[in-house]
Amino acid sequence: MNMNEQKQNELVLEMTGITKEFPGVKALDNVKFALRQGTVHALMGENGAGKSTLMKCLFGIFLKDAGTIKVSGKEISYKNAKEALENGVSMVHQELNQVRQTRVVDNIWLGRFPMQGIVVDEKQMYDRTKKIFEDLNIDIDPKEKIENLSVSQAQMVEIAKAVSYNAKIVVMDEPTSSLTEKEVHHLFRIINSLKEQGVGIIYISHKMEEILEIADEVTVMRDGKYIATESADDLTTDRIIKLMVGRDLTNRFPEKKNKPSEVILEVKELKSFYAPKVKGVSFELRKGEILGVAGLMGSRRTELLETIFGISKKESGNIYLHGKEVKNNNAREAIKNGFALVTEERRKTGLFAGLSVYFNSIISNIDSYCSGGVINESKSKVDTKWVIDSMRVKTPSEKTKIGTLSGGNQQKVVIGKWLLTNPEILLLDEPTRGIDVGAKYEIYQLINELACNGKGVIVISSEMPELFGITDRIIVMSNGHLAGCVETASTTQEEVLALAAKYI
Amino acid sequence: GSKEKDAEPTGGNDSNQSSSEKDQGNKGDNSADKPKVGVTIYKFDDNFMTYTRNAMTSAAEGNAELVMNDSQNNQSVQNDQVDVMINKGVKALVINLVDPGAAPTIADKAKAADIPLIFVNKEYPEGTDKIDYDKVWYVGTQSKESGDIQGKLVAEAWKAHPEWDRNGDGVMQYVMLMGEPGHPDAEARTKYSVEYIKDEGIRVEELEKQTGMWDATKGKELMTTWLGKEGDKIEMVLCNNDGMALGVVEALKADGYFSDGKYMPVVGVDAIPEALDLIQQDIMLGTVLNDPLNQGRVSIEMAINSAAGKDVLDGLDFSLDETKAVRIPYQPITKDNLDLAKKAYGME
Amino acid sequence: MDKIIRKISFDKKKISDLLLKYAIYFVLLIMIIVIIIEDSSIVSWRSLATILTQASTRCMLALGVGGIIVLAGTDLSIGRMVGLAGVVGASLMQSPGFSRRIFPNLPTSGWFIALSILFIILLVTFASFINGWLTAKLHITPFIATLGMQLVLYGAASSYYNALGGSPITSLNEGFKYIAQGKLLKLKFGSDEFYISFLMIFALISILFIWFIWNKTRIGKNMFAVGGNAEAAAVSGVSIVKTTLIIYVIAGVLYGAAGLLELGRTGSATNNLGLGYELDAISACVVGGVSLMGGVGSVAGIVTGVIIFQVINFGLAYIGVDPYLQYVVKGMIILIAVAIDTRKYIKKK
Amino acid sequence: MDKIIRKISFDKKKISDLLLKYAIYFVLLIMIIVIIIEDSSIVSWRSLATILTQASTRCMLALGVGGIIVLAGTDLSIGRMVGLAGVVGASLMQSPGFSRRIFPNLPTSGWFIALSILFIILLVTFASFINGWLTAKLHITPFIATLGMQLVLYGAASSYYNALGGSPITSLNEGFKYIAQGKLLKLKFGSDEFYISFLMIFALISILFIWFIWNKTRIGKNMFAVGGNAEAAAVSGVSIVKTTLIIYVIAGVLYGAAGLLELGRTGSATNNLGLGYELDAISACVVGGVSLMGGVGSVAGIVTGVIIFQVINFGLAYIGVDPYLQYVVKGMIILIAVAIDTRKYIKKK
Ligand SMILES: Nc1ncnc2c1ncn2[C@@H]1O[C@H](COP(=O)(O)OP(=O)(O)OP(=O)(O)O)[C@@H](O)[C@H]1O
Ligand SMILES: Nc1ncnc2c1ncn2[C@@H]1O[C@H](COP(=O)(O)OP(=O)(O)OP(=O)(O)O)[C@@H](O)[C@H]1O
Ligand SMILES: OC[C@H]1O[C@@H](O)[C@H](O)[C@@H](O)[C@H]1O
Ligand SMILES: [Mg+2]
Ligand SMILES: [Mg+2]
Repeated sequence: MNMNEQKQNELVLEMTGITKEFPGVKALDNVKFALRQGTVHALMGENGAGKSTLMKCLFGIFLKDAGTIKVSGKEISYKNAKEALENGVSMVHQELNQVRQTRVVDNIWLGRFPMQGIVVDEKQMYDRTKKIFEDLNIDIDPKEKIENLSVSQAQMVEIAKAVSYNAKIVVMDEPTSSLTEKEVHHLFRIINSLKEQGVGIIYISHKMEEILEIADEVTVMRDGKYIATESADDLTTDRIIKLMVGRDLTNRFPEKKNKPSEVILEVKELKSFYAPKVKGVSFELRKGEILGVAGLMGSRRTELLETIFGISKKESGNIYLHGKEVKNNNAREAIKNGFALVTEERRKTGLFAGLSVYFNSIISNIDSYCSGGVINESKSKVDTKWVIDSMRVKTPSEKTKIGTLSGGNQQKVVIGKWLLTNPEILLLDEPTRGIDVGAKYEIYQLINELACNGKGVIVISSEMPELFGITDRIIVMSNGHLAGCVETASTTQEEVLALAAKYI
Repeated sequence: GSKEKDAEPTGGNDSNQSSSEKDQGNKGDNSADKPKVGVTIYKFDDNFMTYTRNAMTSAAEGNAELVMNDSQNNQSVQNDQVDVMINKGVKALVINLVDPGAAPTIADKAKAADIPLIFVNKEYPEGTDKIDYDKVWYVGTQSKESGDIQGKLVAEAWKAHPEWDRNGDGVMQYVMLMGEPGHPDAEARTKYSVEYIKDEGIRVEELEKQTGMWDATKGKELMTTWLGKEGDKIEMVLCNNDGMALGVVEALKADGYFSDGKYMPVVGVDAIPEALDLIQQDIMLGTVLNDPLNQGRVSIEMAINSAAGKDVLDGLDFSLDETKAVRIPYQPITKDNLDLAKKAYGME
Repeated sequence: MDKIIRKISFDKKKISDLLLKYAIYFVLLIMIIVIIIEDSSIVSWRSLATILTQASTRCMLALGVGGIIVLAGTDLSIGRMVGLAGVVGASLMQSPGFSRRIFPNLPTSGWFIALSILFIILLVTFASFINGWLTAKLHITPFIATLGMQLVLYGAASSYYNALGGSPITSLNEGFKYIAQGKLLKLKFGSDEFYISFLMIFALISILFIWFIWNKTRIGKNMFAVGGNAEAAAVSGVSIVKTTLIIYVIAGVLYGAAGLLELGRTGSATNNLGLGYELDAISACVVGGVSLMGGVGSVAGIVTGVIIFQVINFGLAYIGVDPYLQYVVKGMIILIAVAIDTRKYIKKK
Repeated sequence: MDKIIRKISFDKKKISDLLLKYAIYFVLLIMIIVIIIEDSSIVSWRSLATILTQASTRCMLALGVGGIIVLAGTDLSIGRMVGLAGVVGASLMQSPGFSRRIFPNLPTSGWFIALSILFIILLVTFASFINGWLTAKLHITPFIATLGMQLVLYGAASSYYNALGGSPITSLNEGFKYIAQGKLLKLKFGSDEFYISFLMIFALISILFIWFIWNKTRIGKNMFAVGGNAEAAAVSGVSIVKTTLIIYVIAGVLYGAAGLLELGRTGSATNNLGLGYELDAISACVVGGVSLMGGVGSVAGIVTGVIIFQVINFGLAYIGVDPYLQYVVKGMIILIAVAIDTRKYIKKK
């Protein structure tokens, strides 16, 4: 027994009887949770189960209604994040909480700037950031502004920040939602070294593979209630899913029944106008086909779909739908032409956080409820109900502000709203990010159904199993170029990864 | 000696023009002989001051080049404008102050540049003679006078019309609309009009008193509220100026006054043409002429005189009082002497 | 036993929730009660009619800028739009019998008046359209765009006014004045009287119209989308430019109409007409719960905001509070009202 | 060949990028050139000194509100803070020789003047602190909080002014006036003259002070964080309340000082002093690139904004444009300047 293992029995965190109610929802109902030193404790549950809320109660963002929280045996009740941070609790938040207008260094040291007298010690700030990045093997310029980073880079900065507090408890709420596989492994190395140092880690994720790989223990919640805590060694994916969903879910991916037929979409030599550029990409999409897009972070997958959809300016190249050229100069045109795009950054480009679920459901499809500019509400209400029901959105009502839903449920509404437009070509950019297994299955099923009904679907995903599980073909992007196109049935992960590195 | 030439600048334009043309010929510069005079108006869109500044413009025609400034009711802006004009090299300043108390500060600036300075319409409360500068004068009225005259007008009419005491209690129930607070004219009119009426032995009761900021819209709103509140109790409306009186009349009309024999006496000050129309139509009882033509003309004449190093009153029919001020008299205006006012406003 | 206690506390919570939700109305109520205690004679049908009539044009202006604020914009040029409508309107629509008409040869028929009204509404709408264009197309922040417009309009209207002689333009066409000052209906209650003024009707039409636009039409939804998250709106296929322009045009129509009604109400115009109206209109919106950050607001809220301000103004003038003290009291009331109302938005921790 | 072409177009791009980046300065330059063409006599050391002196107090006010805007707030009470400082300051610091002093028994020593200055700065700072408290603690939107404060301050200062007699408070202490009107240094160039006024020094100190706070201290960084993303700041352990309060306090100190200097410059006070200053100050910030949405702004930008406005005011008055036309021209210049400057922010999509 090494020292680390001895210590593992010590509880660094003990939460019991935690209850928290929001208007219309009991988010937490008598929940318990315990974290041992030097271990990774995964917290799992469907979207809206209350995982983030539980962590926010610990971190002082929410005040719990009832229950006790003990850190290292001492009862605490942090009133704000500052207290939590000062007492050795740090957190990677599910929604990127960064000041986008300022630099990486400013974000990392926010709330604890190193001082030299009354002056902020810029040099120390820079040097220490460099050091942290070096230790964690992160290649980002500390002086870059956050708004100029890609989502995954921003995510890595968040992780580095949480780690740099030298906390005894680190909460990671879906830290890998925007990371590529390579980065995920990178993160795991970081987590392992934290474990070595005796840090307790709470890890929230919907990705089963990750959980089984990194977690020591798993606690499952459902509908705001505690369900079970089990050792990860004894767990299987199916068992976790069963605990989460409350029933068996044998297959992760639905059976594929779609039959790709003739070509409906042709993209020829597409180049985007502004950097980061897509540099001349050509491919075809067939009717009833599900086409995957693979690539490393920054390989312009997003840029490719955004250019096709018209929200990113095109420099040259053509798009043909049913052999007829379409211009897609802006989203409106694209929608009219039968395109739909579920964007990558939900908060920034997908949601109207301050508005209702109803509003968010119908806005992209508004034309079809209007005659002479006036909305037919009976129709739009029916459709909203469809979104809530078919996507299984957990919401108190259709009038609820979407911003108060859990992250996964927000995403479901966003996908639902695009399905309402009944698109011919559905473009999906990381559509299952932050979505629980049950819901993922439902989304895959929807994608399948659409394909069966003769639509074309293009999916960007950084999760290889997902790409392999649902697509017919995969195109691989590498540094703005199309590196290749493979048949899903006959390719391997290795081949895809090799293609992804082709133009680097 | 040059009295003749400058005696009547408006009428004597011809001689002036020719003399300046001669000088132009000498110097070979177009505007060299016409002195630049810097003018600031406390607020360009003030009703009465618009007449005054128009009078200034016509008085300056051919004799001086005016540089007009709108001080936007902001003393600090006015200070800046004075600096600009001094930088620009004006030969005299005609200043309608925003804050009458700022006179010495402006005078300091003028003094440092050795430029003569004429204040107009708003008077330094301590008296212009108390300002430490020899080349500073004031053109305006004697504020108290307007109050007295308005009071007199009201008292006489009230005595002639016993039926105006609608409730027959022998007391005149009045409402008062004040001008801008702190303005010497506003303070004096509010105070002395009522005092005069009382001195005439009339018992009064003040039902309401608020400031309408010289402004018609505000006047109307206040009067509407008061009519709702006091109803028939109001027997007389005193306004510090005609602008507000116009608003009051609108409110009264909307309440059914001035038709079917329903009447309410309203008085103002200034005698602007719109008020004269109302007097003509037997709607307003009367007003007090606040002579813009002379205030504008005299201030410019004085500026030109002093810029030329002449006696400041050279060619003018006015004299300075002991505070270095030229007092343009107020005149009572009723239906009987409308022409007098019309002339002062250049309407004839 | 336990259950009963829980029940009671639940009800208590419900009541306090209710109190919070309608806080602004309770504040209004309390304000009215205090004013009545001070001077009970204010309670009359006539007061009510006066308040509603006086609130009418303000309500139209607030409804106009309300949409712009929902778009996360603002409008500093409102007052000057009113001023422009006033000055131009007055110069075109003087009474035929008036001897000193500015344009003595202008027709005075009903047709011409109608045409003038149309022309002025178009003029103001055009100015507001330009505001929208400056923001949506040239990407000038609304604050600066409308500040620039404020200056330009004031300068233009003033130059015009000055060219016409620079003195108040009075003696308006009686028919025109009647539109703004007339009453549709009078109801006598003894010595008291309630009336329905045309102004109230205009305000009511505007309220219904805007309510319909905001809640029942595509442009309304698009407005909330653009204000709530412009980027997401663009991705959802909403044209930001078109939406912005339409909302500014609607505002322009309301400004133009309100400006003309203000003119008719005042019965005369100077270039000063409308000064500071933007602050009143924006404040009413904000007190009524329209968020300056965009995306949030309701017609009912705006109307309440306008009425609150009008009750404060009328009430304080009525009970005869010293004018300067009125400012203090008014400021305090606004702060207290909004502080209480804000409770309901504060995130539960 | 291909490479060369790319090289050239790259350089071209660089130049146009540069032009874009410093657009606002080019606009300023062009403006100055046009003014000079109109009337070249404006080119003098004296003009420069006058412009800088006149810009001084405005610069201090803009720097004060600048921080508040970076916090995504606003301040409508600035003008009335200046007014408060003016009225109270004037009443306390009248010249000993003046016969009609309001408080004839008040001391007139240098110490008392110093004490009065301190007291007034504290008074104004307290008012600004309350603004901060209303926003940060009671969560009232800054627009309404400072609107309420505007009314309260105006009412209070006016009531005080009225109680003192309601007429301009004049004959200020000479020493005090000297602080605001004095010159440290005069440099003669023939008939021309440049001078360094005390006002310039005060402005310079304020600029350096605020630059230091914004760029070098913790509170400055926290300010940008709170303004940029309040939630992110909160979860990083930044106290929003504390940050907000400090920024409002700093603004208060600047307002108080600027108010006193305005008083000294005017040499007299009425309750009207300061009217509308908030619009000038906020506009200067916005033209200088401070975003009303918060999180973005620079001291250099604010100073440029202030100077642009001052050059416009000075230049237009100097070349003697008709006052009403001045509004039109000013409005146009602002629109054009900002339209050009905005090019650089337009997202490249
Ligand atoms: N601020 C809030 N106001 C109201 N309801 C809230 C708020 N925050 C969370 N909720 C509700 O609490 C419940 C739990 O949400 P939470 O974010 O904890 O879920 P989660 O388990 O983290 O889900 P996900 O996997 O989708 O992130 C949800 O029903 C959500 O709508
Ligand atoms: N330097 C930059 N400036 C502005 N926007 C950028 C920049 N870099 C990336 N982006 C934006 O970030 C998004 C993602 O970029 P990109 O298409 O290069 O990555 P990706 O391959 O889709 O990677 P991922 O799937 O991780 O997002 C796009 O919307 C792109 O326009
Ligand atoms: O200072 C401005 C004021 O001057 C007064 O003399 C005049 O009566 C008022 O109407 C107003 O113009
Ligand atoms: Mg969550
Ligand atoms: Mg009587």
